[in-house]
Amino acid sequence: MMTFASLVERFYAAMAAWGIPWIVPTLIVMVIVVSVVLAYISVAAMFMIWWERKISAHIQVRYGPMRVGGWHGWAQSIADGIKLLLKEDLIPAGADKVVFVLAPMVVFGATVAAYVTIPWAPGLIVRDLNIGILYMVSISSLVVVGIIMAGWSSNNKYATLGALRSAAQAVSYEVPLVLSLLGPVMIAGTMSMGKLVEAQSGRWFGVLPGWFVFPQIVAFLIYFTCALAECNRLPFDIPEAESELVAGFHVEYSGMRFAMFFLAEYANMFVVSAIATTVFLGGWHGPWIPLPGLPREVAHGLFGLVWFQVKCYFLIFVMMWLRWTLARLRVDQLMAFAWKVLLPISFANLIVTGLVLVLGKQALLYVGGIAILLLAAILLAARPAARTVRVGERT
Amino acid sequence: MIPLSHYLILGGIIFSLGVFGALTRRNAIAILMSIELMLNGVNLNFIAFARYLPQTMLQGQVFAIFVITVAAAEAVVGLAIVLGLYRNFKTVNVDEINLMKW
Amino acid sequence: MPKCLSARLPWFEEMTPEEILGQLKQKIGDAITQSEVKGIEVRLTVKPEQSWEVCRLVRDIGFEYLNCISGADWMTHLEVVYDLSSLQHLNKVHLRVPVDRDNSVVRTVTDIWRGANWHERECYDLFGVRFDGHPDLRRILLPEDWVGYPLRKDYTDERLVPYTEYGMEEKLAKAEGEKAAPKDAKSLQPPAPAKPATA
Amino acid sequence: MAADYAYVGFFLVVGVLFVILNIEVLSRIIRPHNPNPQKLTTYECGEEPIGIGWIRFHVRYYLYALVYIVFAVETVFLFPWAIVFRELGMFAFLEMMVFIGILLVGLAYAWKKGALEWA
Amino acid sequence: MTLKLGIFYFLAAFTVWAAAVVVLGKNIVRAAVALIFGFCGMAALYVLLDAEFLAAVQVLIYVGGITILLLFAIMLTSRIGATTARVVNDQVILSAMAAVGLLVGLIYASTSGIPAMSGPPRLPETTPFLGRALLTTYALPFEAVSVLLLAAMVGAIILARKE
Amino acid sequence: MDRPIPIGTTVVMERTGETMEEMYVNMGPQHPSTHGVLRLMLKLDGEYIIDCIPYIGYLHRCHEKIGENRNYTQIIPYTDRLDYLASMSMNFGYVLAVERLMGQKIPERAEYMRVILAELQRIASHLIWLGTFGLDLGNFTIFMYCFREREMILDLFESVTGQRLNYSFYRIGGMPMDFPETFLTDCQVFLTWFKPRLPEYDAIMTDNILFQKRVQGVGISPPQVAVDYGLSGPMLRACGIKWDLRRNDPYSIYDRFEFDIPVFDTCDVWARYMVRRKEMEESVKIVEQALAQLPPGEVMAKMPKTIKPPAGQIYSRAESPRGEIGFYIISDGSPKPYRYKVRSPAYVNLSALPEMLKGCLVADCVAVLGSVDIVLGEVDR
Repeated sequence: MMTFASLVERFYAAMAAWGIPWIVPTLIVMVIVVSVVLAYISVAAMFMIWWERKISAHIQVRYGPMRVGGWHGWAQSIADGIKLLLKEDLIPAGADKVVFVLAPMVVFGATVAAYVTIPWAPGLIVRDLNIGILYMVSISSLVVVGIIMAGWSSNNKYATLGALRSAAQAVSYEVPLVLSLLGPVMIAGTMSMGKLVEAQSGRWFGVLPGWFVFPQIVAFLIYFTCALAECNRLPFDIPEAESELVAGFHVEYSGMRFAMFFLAEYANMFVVSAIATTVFLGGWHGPWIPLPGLPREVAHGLFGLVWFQVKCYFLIFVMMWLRWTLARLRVDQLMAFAWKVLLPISFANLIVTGLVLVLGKQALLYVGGIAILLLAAILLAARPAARTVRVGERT
Repeated sequence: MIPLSHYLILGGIIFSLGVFGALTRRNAIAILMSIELMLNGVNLNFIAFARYLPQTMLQGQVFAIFVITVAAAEAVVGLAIVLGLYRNFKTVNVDEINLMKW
Repeated sequence: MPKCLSARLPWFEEMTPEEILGQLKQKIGDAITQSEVKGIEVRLTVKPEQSWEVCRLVRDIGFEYLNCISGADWMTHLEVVYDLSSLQHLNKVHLRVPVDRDNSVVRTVTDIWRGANWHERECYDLFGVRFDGHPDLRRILLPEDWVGYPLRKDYTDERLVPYTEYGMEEKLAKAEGEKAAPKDAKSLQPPAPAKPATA
Repeated sequence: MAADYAYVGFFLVVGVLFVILNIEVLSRIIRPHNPNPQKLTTYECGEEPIGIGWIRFHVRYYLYALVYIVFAVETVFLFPWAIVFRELGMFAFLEMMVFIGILLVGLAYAWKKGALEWA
Repeated sequence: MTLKLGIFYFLAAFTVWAAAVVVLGKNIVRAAVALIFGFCGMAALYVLLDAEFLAAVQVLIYVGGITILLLFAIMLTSRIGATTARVVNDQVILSAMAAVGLLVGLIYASTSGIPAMSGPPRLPETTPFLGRALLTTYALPFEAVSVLLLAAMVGAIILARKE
Repeated sequence: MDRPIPIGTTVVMERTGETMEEMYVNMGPQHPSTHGVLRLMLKLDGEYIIDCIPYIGYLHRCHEKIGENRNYTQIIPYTDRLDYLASMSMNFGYVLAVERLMGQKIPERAEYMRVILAELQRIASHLIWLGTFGLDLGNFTIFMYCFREREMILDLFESVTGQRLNYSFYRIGGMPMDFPETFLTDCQVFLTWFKPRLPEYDAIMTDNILFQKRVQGVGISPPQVAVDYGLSGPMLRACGIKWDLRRNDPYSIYDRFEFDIPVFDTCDVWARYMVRRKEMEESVKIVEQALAQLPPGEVMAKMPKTIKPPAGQIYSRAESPRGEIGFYIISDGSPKPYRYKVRSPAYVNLSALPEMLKGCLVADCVAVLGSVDIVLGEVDR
């Protein structure tokens, strides 16, 4: 047994053998874990920033950063970080200073705390909380509070408008988000992230991987849409729409304070992708082969780690892709979409899932899922949609 | 094990603070906030009892859920009333609103 | 939504500029002090007191499109010039309203064309013509605290640098230099600009 | 159980400490600090701000939050239900359907009353 | 168990401090922000009492919902820029006496009226248990809650959208 | 017109009193989407715009005063700076005015050159408009796409004029020099590249449902209002009024080409978008025809050394990408104009902005402002 957990156990045992009180090794382990996670967040966020710039550039037939650090400007984010570190920090004279200073802490702290229960690989999870999913959802509502604090304390109209928009948007998309997560929870019968992943180990009809995305395709689409909104990504980035509100809630933040918001935003993107991966895309499941010279568990763990990252970054890539392809929605359309489209569909999904589960015919899940998908598509298409005048049509 | 009385006293302190706030604050929204504090103090007691009296089958927690629900409903309606008051009186300071006085 | 504007506007028969002028003279002849037809354009000079009536009449006989309101300073008097045209035919009306320099007031035409608003503000801003009845007569291009009306010919400003013809400065410097200190003149001269290449 | 949450608290604290370390310690040492009144004015597109930024807002924001709370409370009941409804069978399912149904009436009401409209 | 006790004292102090700011704070928005921290402290206390589900619910409903609603209402009604001279009414002394009297009574009751109890070292996972309880024993209140929520929503919409 | 225009929020305010306190927000001059240094003072009720007051003049450069102190040829470079995104069209309008004042005819080849350059300029100007419009609506990618094609047009212009932005290439009486030898093939290459790009823009903008939702029924200016304000160019044609000076008041040699005047009648941002989008196709058609017909010969008429138009006055108009660019010139027979006035399309179009914005959301503000297609150099002059 060479898994991560066993290593920790051994460490505890060794420390106990040395006669050191239990608190010391516990603290040491905690510090190590949190350092690793923080380092991961920082590096991943910086990577994502660079990656997004490269993706956007290549979508837009240009190269993006090419200078700093040699190969494709890989050090661009680091240079940006240093620049932000060196920037003067200004707090507007009219601002509520205490709340202004607290806001980035709330946002970043909540984001970091969300990493506690991300299942990276089999057995590799900081703490598998028994209310995992609910914990993730509730901790992310703290981020919204931080954003409101930032926007309000700036004493700036754009920031206040941005904060209000952000709050209204977050509360609107929270409900369908939670409802869409309920489907998999119902199938798996647990809220723990680790157990959710384990519940997806089987195979549907012996062919498809046992991921919940297949029976819960509707829920997955709803979740992903809502996740975009929760992260304030385009097309739902109205809280910080730069062409309307300049930068929204963080208009007055400069230097390192802004950098913290920026970092938290990207870290948050990873969190929502990790939730989607865990709940819908089978987490660390994926084909793996035992590596020669390595114990089975370790090989499985390594593959799991890689699979999890691959799925997460694929979702992040999709988010970036959407951002650089779509236009921004307007605030009223955004709200109408959440309440009048997503919410009814997610309720329908919930009810169908529950009915099928109670009847005990799992295969029907597919039928139900596809039926809802079709129904939603028909309803969407039949809505008194905007007249689409095609190019070439003359009036 | 932390003695049960610790939790009860803490709940009592928060409840009393809430009472004080509800009685003294002029702003109606602040009064609502104080009432939320009171409900929280009560919830703490419920949950503490649920923890220390397992033979009650977690009744305390079930009650706490209902209390939270009621608190949410109270906040929703209470704030709507405050908005209505504000619309009519242009203030949310309760001692300036003397509709029922004569 | 009307597909074509003609649904709203009185249909304007294709008329020659002469006929238009004749019609105008017939209806409001006493306001017109001077008239001329040049090509497709009817050029009128109108008494300032009756400019609004003429404008409305011209609008009503089909010139619904206000191209431009400009001012001009003729030293003896100011002039407000209305250029009007139609979206249905090619005829144009060129309306000139002479106004007094010192007490330049014209009745606004914003109630005839809402688009006149900014044109009149600009005219006020640069020429100081006041438009009676204008809803929002403020300076538009210049700062609110600007003094004077820059496009009047007698406008002076100590910041205004008099323009000299190309090469004039060198010529002057040369002339001065030859007179005063012929030796230093060359060092003072800026390097001669390269001649632009011509095709 | 509670020991698991020690990690949560620790992560929260460390997250906050990380922010403090970056902003108040690391950056403070190396960044310049020479504010002046011009710099410290609130940004309003290069003009003097008109009034304060803390302005009153529209009731429609409030209506969204209101409907949200009702549905958030509902999810509180949905999570325990989702975990156990299979062992309790059809009865629990129907029970929750009644619960959801009543709330959907509320949603329909809000929809009809225009609480979900922006205008 | 001193560590746990220490954490409890820390959380208790934090929560009481936040509650005091809520009650005594001059700036209403700061009071609301303090309320957020108070709710979070309360959630941590729930965790200490092995009620993780309720802690998460506390954060989700109170922090994510009710305080946002409160902040909206504050922004709708208050002139935050204008500093109000007085935040309390004329009955401060009386109310303080009442509150202190209540507190003394409550402390007396909690210390003397209740026998010393100690629960099991660890509660089982509470969520499924709560689910079972809600759907069987408490089925009627559970359904009543939906009616309550419906009534609250309808009433609030009517009140807020008076046109 | 699907979304009902919210009935005057001011009415609601009167009813509910102080609850909805309006707030004033400055948009601009330092704002990412005011396309320069325009300042809009928005009076908001929540997110709805009750009123909007534009403040202009931040870029005022005394264009007309300077014009009175320059001789006729010297004014040409100044006209470049009017609409710096369509310098060719500005040059064109100006030299046209002076030539009309003088009664001057210019050589055939020069006429064709003028049309080719002006239409390419129209494409370039619409491209930059399309890009920034996408940017306003949160779509960055279209911006880069449009700039790629615009760069190619600028390369063409550079090969002809040596300049990339302010060409000063038109002369009174013709053109200063002929096209370089490679121009015709380069231009053909560009056109063959450009034509398939338009469907690409459609894929990312026109056919995108999010984009359609953002622009349809927003910023409505009914035809009556449009004529009342004297809107021109695509703004007018988006109101269902088929009015294009190239066709309705033909100048230069526009009557020799086959092209359509795109007209849409929804009067909203969408219609303005579609008009400009279609106009690019029509401009391509014109350029193709002109290239095919291009006659050989001189490019400059015999002109006196000093240009002294006879005393008189003229209001001459031409169709710039933004609408009717008018030049009002009073000549007293001297080498300098006695009075020189520019009627710029963006100035007039912008004056209708408050009318279009009333009752819109803040987010619509940028869409509507974008659809007006202002260039501050021209507005402020």
